[in-house]
Amino acid sequence: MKAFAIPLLVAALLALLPLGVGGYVLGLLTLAYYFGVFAMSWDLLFGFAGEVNFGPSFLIGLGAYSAGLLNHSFHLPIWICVIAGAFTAVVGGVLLAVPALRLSGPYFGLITLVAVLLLQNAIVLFAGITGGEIGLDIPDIISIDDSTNYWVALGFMTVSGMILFGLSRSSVGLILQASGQDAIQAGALGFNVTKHKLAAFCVSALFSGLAGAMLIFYMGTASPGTVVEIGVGVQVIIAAVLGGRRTILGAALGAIFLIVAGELLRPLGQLSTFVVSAVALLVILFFPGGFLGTALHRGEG
Amino acid sequence: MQFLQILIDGFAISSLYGLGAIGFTLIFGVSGVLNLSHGAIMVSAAVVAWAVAGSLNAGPYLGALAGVAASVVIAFATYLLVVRPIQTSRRIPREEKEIFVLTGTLLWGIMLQEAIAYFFTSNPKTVRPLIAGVVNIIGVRTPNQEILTAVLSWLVIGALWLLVNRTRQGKTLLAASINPRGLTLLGFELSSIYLFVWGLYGLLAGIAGVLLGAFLGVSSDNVGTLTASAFSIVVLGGLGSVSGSLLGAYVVGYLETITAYVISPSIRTIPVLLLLVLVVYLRPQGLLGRR
Amino acid sequence: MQLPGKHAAVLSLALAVTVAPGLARAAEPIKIGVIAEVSSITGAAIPQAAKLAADEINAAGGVNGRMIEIVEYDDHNSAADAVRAFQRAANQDKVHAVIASYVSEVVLALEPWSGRLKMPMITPGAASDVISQRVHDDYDNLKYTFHGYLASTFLSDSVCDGLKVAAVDGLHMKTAVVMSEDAAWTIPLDAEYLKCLPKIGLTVLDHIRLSPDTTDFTPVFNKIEALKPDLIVTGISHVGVQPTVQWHDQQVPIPMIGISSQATSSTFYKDTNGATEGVIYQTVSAPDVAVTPKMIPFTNAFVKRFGVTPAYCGYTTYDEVYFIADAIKRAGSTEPDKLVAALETTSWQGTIGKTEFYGRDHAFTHAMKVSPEYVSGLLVQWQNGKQMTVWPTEIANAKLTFPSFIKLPAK
Amino acid sequence: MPRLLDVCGLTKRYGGLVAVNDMSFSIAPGEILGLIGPNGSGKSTVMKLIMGIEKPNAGVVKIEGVDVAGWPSHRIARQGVGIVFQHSRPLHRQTVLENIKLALLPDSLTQLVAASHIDDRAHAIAKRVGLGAVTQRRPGTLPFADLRRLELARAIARDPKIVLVDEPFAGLTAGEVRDFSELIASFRHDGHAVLLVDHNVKGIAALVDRAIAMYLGEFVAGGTAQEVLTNETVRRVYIGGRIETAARPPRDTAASDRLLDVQDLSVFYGKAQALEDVSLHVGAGEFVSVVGLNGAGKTTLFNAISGLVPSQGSIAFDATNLAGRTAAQIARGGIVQCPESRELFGDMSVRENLDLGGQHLPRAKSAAQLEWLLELFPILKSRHSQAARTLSGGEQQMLAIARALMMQPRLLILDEPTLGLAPVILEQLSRALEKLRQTTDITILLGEQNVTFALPHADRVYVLEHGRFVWEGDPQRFAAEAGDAYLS
Repeated sequence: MKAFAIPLLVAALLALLPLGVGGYVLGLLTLAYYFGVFAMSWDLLFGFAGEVNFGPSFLIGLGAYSAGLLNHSFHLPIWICVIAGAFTAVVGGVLLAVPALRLSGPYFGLITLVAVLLLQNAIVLFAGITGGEIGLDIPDIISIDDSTNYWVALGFMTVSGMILFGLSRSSVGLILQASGQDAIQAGALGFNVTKHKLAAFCVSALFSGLAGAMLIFYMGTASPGTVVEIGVGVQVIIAAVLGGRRTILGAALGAIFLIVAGELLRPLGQLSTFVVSAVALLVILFFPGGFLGTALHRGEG
Repeated sequence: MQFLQILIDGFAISSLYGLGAIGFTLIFGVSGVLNLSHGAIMVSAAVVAWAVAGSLNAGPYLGALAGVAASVVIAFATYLLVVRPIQTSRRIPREEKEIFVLTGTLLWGIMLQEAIAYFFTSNPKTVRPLIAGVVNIIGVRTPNQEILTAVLSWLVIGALWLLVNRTRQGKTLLAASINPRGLTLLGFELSSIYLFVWGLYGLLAGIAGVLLGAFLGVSSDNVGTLTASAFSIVVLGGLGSVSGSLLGAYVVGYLETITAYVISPSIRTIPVLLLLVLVVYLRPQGLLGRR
Repeated sequence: MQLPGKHAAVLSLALAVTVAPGLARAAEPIKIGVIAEVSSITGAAIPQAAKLAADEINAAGGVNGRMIEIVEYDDHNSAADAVRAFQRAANQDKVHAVIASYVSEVVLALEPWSGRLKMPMITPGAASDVISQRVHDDYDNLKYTFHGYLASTFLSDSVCDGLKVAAVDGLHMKTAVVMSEDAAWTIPLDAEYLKCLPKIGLTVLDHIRLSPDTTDFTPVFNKIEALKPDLIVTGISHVGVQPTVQWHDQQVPIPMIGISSQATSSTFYKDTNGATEGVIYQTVSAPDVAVTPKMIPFTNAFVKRFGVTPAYCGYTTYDEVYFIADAIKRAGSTEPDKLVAALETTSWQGTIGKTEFYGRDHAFTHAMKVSPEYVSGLLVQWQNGKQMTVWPTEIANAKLTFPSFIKLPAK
Repeated sequence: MPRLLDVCGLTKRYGGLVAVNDMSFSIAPGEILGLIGPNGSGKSTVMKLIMGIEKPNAGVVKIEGVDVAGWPSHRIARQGVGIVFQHSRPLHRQTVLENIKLALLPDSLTQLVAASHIDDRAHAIAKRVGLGAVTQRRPGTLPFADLRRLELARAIARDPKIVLVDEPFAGLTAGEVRDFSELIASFRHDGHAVLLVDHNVKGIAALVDRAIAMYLGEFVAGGTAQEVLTNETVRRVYIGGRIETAARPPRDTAASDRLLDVQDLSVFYGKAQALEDVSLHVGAGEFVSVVGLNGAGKTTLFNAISGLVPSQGSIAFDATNLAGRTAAQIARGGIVQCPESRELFGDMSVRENLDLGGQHLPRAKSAAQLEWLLELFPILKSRHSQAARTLSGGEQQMLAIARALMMQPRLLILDEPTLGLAPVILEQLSRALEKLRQTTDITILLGEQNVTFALPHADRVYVLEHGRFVWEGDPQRFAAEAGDAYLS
């Protein structure tokens, strides 16, 4: 339980921010928190199940767009849309994973990549329904008040983080880790590796979808550029590796770092992205453990 | 008539795809690296060529030369600054080298892309064609540049084939891709072989980039797409198999062209993606891949 | 009143030093937020033009003694960043109005927010019809958004008006093929093309939509050529330089006329190595032509201060700052609803024409009125590396001329 | 009596190669069966087939009468089979106890918290395998032997009826071997069945009730350990029949003309010490054989000399220390290894393989060398345009040797050239080596487990056991002094 105490404390402190800082910083962090959930779900899949998913934005986009369309076309209440979005993401995830898990390494990666491209094409192709590249406007939003949005996002990230982190530390997480590290041995120990990896994929899809849906109800808009394009997925992957793979919580750190750093460096204009990428590159070259990994597991293995 | 058009157009674009993919597959075959900064390197070559040829008025040929040179330099940088440090790092567990190389080259690619956008803006650029004008092939008006592209691509591909199959240096490349340890036992330094292959890769990517820039025009925004298409072509043909990626390139090129002609330009890429999914599921090793 | 840019700058500086403090005590400044992608040539023109206008107004004593302050935000052309910037503008920097982006995706993302945060917003360059249609459908919530640029439908109309004179009457053209990228913004555009082209006497032989990531246009052009049309009417933006370059390289003997966002950029000739020679595009402004008496002075002031010719949304932005100021003056307040009411009655003689907005009963609520007496737009052709105006005839500074490989219909 | 495990007609093909051919055997409760055979004999494949890690092409694997052939391994495991892999990969972030608990967890997606009794069970198992003291340590901090214990603990966690153990004693010290033997023997008492897979007959002889020997994927002999050891074929496979020797008049091997001089060489793989203060020397023109069973450390020794694995101690070649040289430099310097695994370029032709060997020579020289080699190995001449992958095992071995010779080595290291080769082929190979030895003044260092093959050519012999030299001397004296110790 000590493992939970510190992050919860940090979350509590973060919850006080709105008292101190302006709406702008809050808006920034709100976005960062949703990205944090993306990254954590990805880490569960990579760090534990050992599968490199190049298309997290496929799951995110599915969740976001199905939720968005429900709200846009049928004006269903937000919470229904969010749940439906998450559900669609899971279904999509299963359809992708069941065959894809037979593949390994670059092949699994490519398939997940292609899934993103197909989704993107579909959105542009059916612009009539989806709004195409110029995006879909979402009538309802969570709130127009920065603090409320902030607290919702923070709460969501904290809960998701605890669940994902708890899962990774649970018996199931242990089995998953074993399966990811050495499938043959895990099988010989009597574990159905495919079953566990598929389950991990579903959980990852669930939270990616949830976060994707929540994100668009925060921004009041959904467009390929914000939730589908490969670039989004790349951000997620970089965040997770940067924060420290196999730590779940580290992924959230990485995401917050990426977005905040990008913002702080905004005066550099275009170069900001350049600098952020450079920093990330240096980190993975010299501290492969990432932020949390390096902090926690010094001299291990 | 239309058949002939499809034949000609498909050929040019396919050979360009092929040229772009070969370097990518070569690196993977010999040193087991999936270089996700591939697109960025190609675009860099094209943009440098454009800048030198245009702004500095050095003329298309000098520009092209500069572009290729730049690409070779960047290729070496990619290997020495990103790939090798990861491969030799003790802190990174062996089974995770792959994802680290992927992430590393990815970040490197983004850095290149941003650098290009910063110095040359993200506006699309077209390299001045080496030879302008058009010729009429049995009723199909074809730009000389298109023919040149096809011819050059095949010259380069041919040269590469000769290098790999007819020269000592090339044989070692082939051997390294089959069994690096065996090569070490015969007294070859793998490190120098890798340097050589990255140089070769830079050359190929550079030429492909410049031709691409002249034929279709490039922008720093294309980086991702280019890498993805090279990746798909290579997997389609079989990772690490040069002849495979050539076949893959032609399948993709013609499939796109036929779709554009016969069905509709608006769904040009979709059949390719679907085919890719199919192949990866039914024959993961790719069309000509071993394993 | 007009002031050459430099004097304006100097003057405003002087004011800032001497007068401003006094005024500041008298009344706090009017803040206008400007959200745009500053790294692109087109986007950069927006804040630049806004500053230019603000300084001129301030130099002339501001609005009822209140200075105009421009607050800049870079949205990196991303809806997410734009939304964040908009929230900051409204909640933290407390601006009174926002001028936002030339990209439909971004503007559409902001539109609901302008409603939620009751923040008057004008776009100087986005084209999507949906912007003003939404205002019509949900006036009470979205009335804060104004469409300060031609909606796609009106763009098509503008193109047709031009073609009537230049192509049909001038060159006896009878047939056309519509070629647009398959994107949301071209849907209304094409719909209107298909309506208005026949009206002006051009038979549409085919309507081709192409994937925005098309690289090889040979199939498209060959297909079109096989139909032997007199011209190609375009709606292209995201596809970039490729269609233009390959049109030139393959020497497609058919003129290309229509919407080509890239072609409006002053660097387009260089980017395409001159392939754009002969291409004709629709816009609202062009160098060296006086659509209105205010245009050339503004262009000069802009060039003096920033060293480049303003992109089309520079002109609209410049006008918008002015008529926002005017509206505030008339409303005597910066209170959102009053400001909106005042903006709705705007009738401003600007650089690109007279700006008025359609009312809430019109299908395009808060969209700019488009017609010769208001804003009508121009057809501009690239001629030996220069952007020459070829329509409307009364202000045209050049005649249509085409590269050698173009074959015009026999008279 | 009832049988726990019943294997019948088990067959596995990889493409053309038949790895296991029609194997049949069975184990009764409380019985320990040894499955022995040299590397590449297919014994490990048999084990994988039983565990379901590989799918058999034909045959039946019955566990208490249930045919599990072709099942996924997790179902076979639950059917009551446990396996001890040779190389363990425990979870590094978890403690020893957690690693054992993992093996006790139910294969469930819903049970997030381990049941309490699992804890006690894990402790009990830890105690039983002798890890009781270190349950809270992380695997990374454990000595090699304890890692093997952990592996064993995980295998028996589910209380399997049948335990498969791969190379139980590899890399263990004598003392540790004793502990493990006891551990394994203890299964007998709970009525479990054990299959010990090993190439080292001697090692497991004491432990097993019965043994069966495999060679080239086929059953060779079965019965008590003694019977198997005395079986003719087995003897030929391991030691061969009658030992011939033909040592040349002993040379003066003073330090002066010591071509290779190795002093106190030690090699560690992680925690395991594979080589312990080994010293050996080879005089110029000498033919030295290092005999020892698989796992004794021959390959490690040679790889250390070739600079392929890091080592402590000194290696001098031609009186210059090789420290700090890359493997490639050493090879170019004249020490050429022809490894156990051959490392041919499978998709390249015989000719291309040879050319690569000769690439460091001037063209004329390499041409001459090629000429000579094709005489030495006529078979390669007829195959010269064929892809190496398509050659038979014997031909591949000859190609490997020829390719090494193309480099005109001053010291040729041959590691297990007989590996997985049929006796007939051995004859040819043997003749070739003899010719090489008589017609050239090449220096050769040969590593072999097959003594009949190793001795005839040797001038001097070293016997390697558990990473140490236990005997050195003249081949004639070998049979008398070291021969028996070597086998039984």
